[in-house]
Amino acid sequence: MAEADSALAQTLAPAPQRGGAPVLRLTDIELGFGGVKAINKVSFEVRKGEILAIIGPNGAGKSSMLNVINGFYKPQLGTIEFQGRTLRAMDPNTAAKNGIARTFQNIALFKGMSTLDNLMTGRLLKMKRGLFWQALYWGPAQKEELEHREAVEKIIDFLEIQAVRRTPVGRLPYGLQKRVELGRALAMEPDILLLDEPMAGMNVEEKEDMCRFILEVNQEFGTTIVLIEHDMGVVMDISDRVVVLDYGVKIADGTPDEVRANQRVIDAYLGVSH
Amino acid sequence: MIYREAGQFKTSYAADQAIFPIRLDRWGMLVTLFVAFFVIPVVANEYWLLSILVPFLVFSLAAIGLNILTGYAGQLSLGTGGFMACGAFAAYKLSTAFPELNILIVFLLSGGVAAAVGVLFGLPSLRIKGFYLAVATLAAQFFLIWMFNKFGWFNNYSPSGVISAPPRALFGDFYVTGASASPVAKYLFLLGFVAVMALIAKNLTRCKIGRSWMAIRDMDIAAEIIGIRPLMAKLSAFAISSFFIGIAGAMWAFIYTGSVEALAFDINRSFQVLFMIIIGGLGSILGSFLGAAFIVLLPILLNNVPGLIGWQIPVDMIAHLEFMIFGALIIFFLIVEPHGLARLWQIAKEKMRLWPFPY
Amino acid sequence: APIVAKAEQFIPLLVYRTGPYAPSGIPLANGFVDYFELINARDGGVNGVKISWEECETSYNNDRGVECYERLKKQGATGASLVNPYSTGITYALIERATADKIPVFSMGYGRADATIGSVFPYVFTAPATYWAGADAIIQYIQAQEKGSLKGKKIALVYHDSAYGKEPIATLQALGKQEGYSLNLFPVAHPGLEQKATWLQIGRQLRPDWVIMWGWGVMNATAIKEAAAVGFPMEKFIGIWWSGSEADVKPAGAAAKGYKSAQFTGTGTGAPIHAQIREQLYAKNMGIGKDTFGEVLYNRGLVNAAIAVEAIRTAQGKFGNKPLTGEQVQWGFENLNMTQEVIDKLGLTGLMSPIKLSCNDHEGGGAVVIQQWDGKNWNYVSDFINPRREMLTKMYEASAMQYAKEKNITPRDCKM
Amino acid sequence: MTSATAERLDAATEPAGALLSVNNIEVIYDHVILVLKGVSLEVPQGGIVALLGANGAGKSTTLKSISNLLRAERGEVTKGSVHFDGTRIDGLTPDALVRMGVIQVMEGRHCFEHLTVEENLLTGAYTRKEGRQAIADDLELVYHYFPRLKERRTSLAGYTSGGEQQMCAIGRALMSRPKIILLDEPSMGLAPQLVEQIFEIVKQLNEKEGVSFLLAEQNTNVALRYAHFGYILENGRIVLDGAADALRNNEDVKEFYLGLSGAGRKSFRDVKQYRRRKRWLG
Amino acid sequence: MFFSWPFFFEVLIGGLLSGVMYSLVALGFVLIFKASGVFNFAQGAMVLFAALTLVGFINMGVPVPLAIVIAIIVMILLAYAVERAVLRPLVNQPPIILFMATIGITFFIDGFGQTLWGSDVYALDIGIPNQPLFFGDILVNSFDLVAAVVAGVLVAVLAVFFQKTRIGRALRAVADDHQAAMSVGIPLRVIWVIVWSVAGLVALVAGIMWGSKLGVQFSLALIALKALPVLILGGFTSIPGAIIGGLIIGAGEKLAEVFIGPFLAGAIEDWFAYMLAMLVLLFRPQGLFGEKIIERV
Ligand SMILES: Nc1ncnc2c1ncn2[C@@H]1O[C@H](COP(=O)(O)OP(=O)(O)OP(=O)(O)O)[C@@H](O)[C@H]1O
Ligand SMILES: Nc1ncnc2c1ncn2[C@@H]1O[C@H](COP(=O)(O)OP(=O)(O)OP(=O)(O)O)[C@@H](O)[C@H]1O
Ligand SMILES: CC(C)C[C@H](N)C(=O)O
Ligand SMILES: [Mg+2]
Ligand SMILES: [Mg+2]
Repeated sequence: MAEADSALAQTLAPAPQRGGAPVLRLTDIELGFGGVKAINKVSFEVRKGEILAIIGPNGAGKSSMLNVINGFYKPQLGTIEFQGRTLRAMDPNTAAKNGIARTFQNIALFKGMSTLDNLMTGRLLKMKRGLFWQALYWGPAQKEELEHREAVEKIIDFLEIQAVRRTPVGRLPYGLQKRVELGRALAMEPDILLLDEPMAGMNVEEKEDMCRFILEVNQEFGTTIVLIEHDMGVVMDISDRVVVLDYGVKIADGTPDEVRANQRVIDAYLGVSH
Repeated sequence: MIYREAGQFKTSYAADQAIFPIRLDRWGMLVTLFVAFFVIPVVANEYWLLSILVPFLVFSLAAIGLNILTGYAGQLSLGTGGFMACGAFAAYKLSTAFPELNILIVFLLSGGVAAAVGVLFGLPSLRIKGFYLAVATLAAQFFLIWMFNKFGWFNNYSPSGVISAPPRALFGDFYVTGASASPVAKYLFLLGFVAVMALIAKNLTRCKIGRSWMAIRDMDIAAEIIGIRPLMAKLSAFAISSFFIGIAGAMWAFIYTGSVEALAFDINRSFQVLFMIIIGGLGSILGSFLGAAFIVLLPILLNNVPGLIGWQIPVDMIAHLEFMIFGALIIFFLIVEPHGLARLWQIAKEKMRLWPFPY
Repeated sequence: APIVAKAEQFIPLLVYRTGPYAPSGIPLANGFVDYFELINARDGGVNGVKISWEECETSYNNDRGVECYERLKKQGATGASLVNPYSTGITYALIERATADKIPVFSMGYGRADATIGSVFPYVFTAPATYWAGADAIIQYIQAQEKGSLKGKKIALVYHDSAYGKEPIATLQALGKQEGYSLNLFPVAHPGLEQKATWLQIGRQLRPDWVIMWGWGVMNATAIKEAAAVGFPMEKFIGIWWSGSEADVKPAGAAAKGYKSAQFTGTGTGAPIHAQIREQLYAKNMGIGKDTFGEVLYNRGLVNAAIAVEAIRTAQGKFGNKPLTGEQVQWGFENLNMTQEVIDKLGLTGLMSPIKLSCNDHEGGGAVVIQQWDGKNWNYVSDFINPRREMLTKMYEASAMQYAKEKNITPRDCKM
Repeated sequence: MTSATAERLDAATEPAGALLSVNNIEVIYDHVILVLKGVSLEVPQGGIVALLGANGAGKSTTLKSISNLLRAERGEVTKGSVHFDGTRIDGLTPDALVRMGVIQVMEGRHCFEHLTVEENLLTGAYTRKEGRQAIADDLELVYHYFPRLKERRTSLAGYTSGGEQQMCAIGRALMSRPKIILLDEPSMGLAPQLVEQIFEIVKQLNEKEGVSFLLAEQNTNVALRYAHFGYILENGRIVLDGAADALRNNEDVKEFYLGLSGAGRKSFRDVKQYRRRKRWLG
Repeated sequence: MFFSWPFFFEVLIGGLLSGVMYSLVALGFVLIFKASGVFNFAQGAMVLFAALTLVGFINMGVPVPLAIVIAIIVMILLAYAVERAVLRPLVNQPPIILFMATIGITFFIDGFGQTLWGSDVYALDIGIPNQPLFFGDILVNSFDLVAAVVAGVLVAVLAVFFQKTRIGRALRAVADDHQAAMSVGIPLRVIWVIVWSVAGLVALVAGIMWGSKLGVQFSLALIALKALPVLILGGFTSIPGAIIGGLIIGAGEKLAEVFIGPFLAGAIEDWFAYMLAMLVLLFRPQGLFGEKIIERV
């Protein structure tokens, strides 16, 4: 891939300084499945407001790392520091409540529901009306629905998925599904957004769009973003910091430029320098 | 273009969220309701009221209940009969123990009892999924029927284990159960009740709780990760579903047959309701009605039509044919449209919208 | 074939020719149809009024039965003249409806025993014997076999765990107190495909002196097989009349030899009416019961039809020779008196014992006999036993009054 | 513009004897959703042809209508025909096609979750009759291409990472020794180095073994580097086709598919305007 | 009632042996589930249909071995018809849809079988002895022993069938993902015919055993309900699981009926079997020997 001009972009974003205080710190995480060590003593931190990319070869343990962060996998060893508390493992529900949202590598949308409903599920945690009001609908429940509908419509506009509002997501092409999934995560108004290969299977044009969305979310709402991506162009352009995993081990951690120059990373992952 | 939505603009989200956003649908519903409430009681004879419409309504209610659990929340259940029995026996105990209690309240309470039992048997759903869960719900089915059949307390120690509905009025002289209830009274009461319940079901399914059910159904892991508690979602589905089904059971015993033994709610009843939602459409309230109509009407049609057009077919042949046609139709529907009659209706509407263009 | 036309007496037939109980339902239904055809063919109807009928398949399902009833009750010139539900469950479901519709429910040897009390159940008829009477007759038979005393004997009851199977329990318990035997209950869940545990308990643990069975459908044959498998002697194993047909013993094969059952209708093809059916129907390619001709349940179908027809005939005596309403037929039932002469005249000699019904007694005092399977045929092994009706009537009355109270029914005055 | 009048950039490279030709097919899903509106394309013997296009353009649908996996998704080819090696193949079963040498690697991996990686690969050889040794050799070959699979050979495919599954799916297809492989988004989810590797494998197979390829790819850049010929699909119609080089130099392709502005590659950070999609109107 | 060890063992052995009879039916379910991911609700109906066909021909005077051959052919034809009319059009549909389709098949077969052969009961006697045998003090039934041997043989044969790697693997691949199986050239149609034919054979064996025991009639279809707890306990995908599940369920329900039943007024074995199975599921959601349920994101 052409590398000529991305340096120009980098100068615009003073990456290392951007991250604020750490909001999430993972220490010595170890996770194994039977014989396989998916993650081996990995430590790193996520800083407030930054875009952190996790890269590494296939099977390096990137997705597993996200799963650890939002509590779907419980690491055997290590600790997670989050919101001033040190945890052995996260609980998916707490994670969601405390503003960690994510998308998945193999799209995990609710296939039988429309785009709109998928996004509305993202707001479930914020809806408060009890069963009784929901059964009645007209009145408080409707009011609440409409409030959230409005919020969701903003996201729909933002992601430009108005046209498929009512389509069952199962019928959407892959790329749009990814976008809807991002929308669902955004609907949760998260503080930390975990994105697992959000741009896989997209062409350049669509990747550009996706990048815009990610950057905008990051800049306008200050959302911290942790991102897994195999497109080095994207990673190098938009992330502030990069963590590199290889076979469950962290082999590098730094600014895109540092990482790009790291010989271990080149050997293990990039193949050629980017 | 017969059926169109072009030109109907919605200016508020509220209008857009309405049950029937399209005008023609709204009118259709109103006309249906009008006919159901005002025309049918006048024109229908006793056979139609008692043997077709009443069971149809009772089954619709049960089907809505099961559809909440299976169609919306994705928990395949074969315990419907058992939960219906809960409702029926609870209603019997309540109405005989407290003769003064209004029958409406009796029905609601018996739904509550069924809901509690449903939650109990829903607990394993947290760990058990798919077909395994379906078979596990059979445990509920067999256990409950056994229990009601076995312990005299449930049937006030009637020697045969049969309960029969005491005469009760909704108000004044308006008897809805027992021998003195007129067919029209039974029908109207049931119709009103089912209409309200269907509306409630519709409301629930388009609100927060409905979405959490569907999320669990479509992808439980993802649902958990966006903050839906699987336990709560599943148990609430079990509870509300059983509530509906329990009331349907009470109605079955009190309004439809008038007397039942526990065996009336055996596993075949569970299957019957399951077929309704399959044929009608999983995850659709309208489908529950269509499915119930289909399953109630088909055998009656098959039994009556040959006679009406002068064919003499032996009853056993009809029964065998009924089995075969029924089986073939299930398969046919699944092939044509796995999502049931409700979806077929939707596609028909879509085609009408595009008409005269094929696509 | 059923023809429904004006000026005919219409009788709905609730049958089950399919489903789990079809092997019993088929001969029963055939018996009915052949008898009606014979009446129409031989006598030109009942005093000139032809009988018409229509079958409706219930599959022994209560709700299907109700639907059938509702569908057929208004058919024919005068509506249904009576209904034979052929299931205790359906009988229960129809009692209130039929009473309101004024259509007699004729539950011959099944249904609610206490419905014998005509003052409370004016439209229900239980002739010639109820389950309670059946239970009493069986106990009497056992008592005779045990040389008069049942003191200290162990009797087991294996029963279909439904309204039907539970009917005799109270009677057997009451008799147990009186006669001094102990009663052990063994319910079998529908459909009764698996009874190993039950029979291990009976045959290897309890080892009772006698086993009584209230079984139905596949349960009967299975019970016989399992009883043989634990070596229980067939001679000490007695079923109620619904556990004693060919369909119950044939599948069990040789194991069934020696098995007994109660019976209130005759066996075989030796009655005059059998010859008439052969000549007047089968020879002319009419009738439908050839395959089941002379089977226990076929004969029972004949008898049931005959009693119904006689009730109509009796009613015609009062209301005239025309199609009658259910209400009129009810009168016919209450005044039915089938003496031996009547029975002989109808060609039913040996197929039933005389009965006489009245306003308050809807059972009519029929007798019960015990039969035994010899591997090929059923043979009587007892005299006709008369159930102890004085005692039973007290039980009927107590239970009927309870029902009347629950349902706010003021019993009719039958003294007038 | 219809496909008949689609822009043709370089007719000269069009090969004479097409191995696979798709003629004017129309595809409808669910009886109502019209997705392909007359698509025609050709893959020459020994060619690598790329099928490019945005999300939802109908690339996967095209491939599935060739391999006849469409029916499994309630889709139907309602018009047109597909020929392979001179015989008409629309209407043949997928397994007949595999035996003829047409195999598809589906988008989204579709590994057999409950089978181990190795068992997955072996199912690929289901249609082959040459005996164990030949199959064992090919298995080694696949492991040679994808060493990571060898490491994970005994674990259930359902538990492997996304990239591992992708390798597994491609390896599985190779096991059937096909004449033409329909590759749907092979690079999706793969590490950059592996993407190159996979395309190298494609090239090797093509050059050494004469296997032809029809690739649906989003990674236009790589695809056009390895392909000989390309088609661009928009909204169910072919809007542009030509030799790979020609396409690479086409201004529109450059802008929309390669992310190159007039001045060369621009950073993803700089794309401020995202409502600027120009479409070939169909 | 009293407790004695010999009696306990009698019940235990009796239970184990009737469990094997359930396994015969459960095996048919496992086969189809394992090989195509379809929960075949029609297995019970197939048992009935196979048995009816067999007695039908025997009653027409066809010698027993020939009748068995004819019945086998009929079951293969049935498999063919099912593939053509049901499975082929429903390829790649979610499991629940296929499950429902098999419910349709059940009804069709029930009706069709009765139309062909009537609803009456037929005795089926192919000469399996049914006598009480005594081992010391303990009673065992000879019929049950024969059934156990038959089931054992069947399991061995099927295990070999699935071990024959190529086909076995292909079958499991189909169970995982129809579309992907098609894409690698597994001839789905052939596979389905094979699987349903084999399931038909298993149904025939079960039909012969159960038919000899109960007579051949409609109720035979209902034994499927006795096989379901066996199925979930053993795991839907395990052939040995079907046998072991059968043993556990058989023994469990009989012991419960005999030793717990009297305290609960009896007839508890049906629900007890299901409760037992459910209990096991709480600890192993895929049954004792079933394939792990894969959950990944
Ligand atoms: N099973 C289906 N049912 C209904 N519509 C479908 C189905 N599959 C695909 N479609 C529709 O067909 C169109 C083309 O889809 P297709 O998957 O072929 O696109 P694609 O070019 O491969 O896109 P992507 O790059 O996202 O994979 C899309 O609009 C999609 O919504
Ligand atoms: N639930 C699990 N059970 C067993 N093994 C697992 C499980 N989850 C992950 N693994 C293994 O752990 C390793 C890391 O997997 P992971 O999905 O995290 O990789 P990844 O870095 O996301 O790779 P890719 O880029 O291909 O998506 C893989 O080898 C995978 O097979
Ligand atoms: C023929 C039937 C009336 C007998 C049956 N078992 C019942 O009493 O219900
Ligand atoms: Mg990953
Ligand atoms: Mg695609």
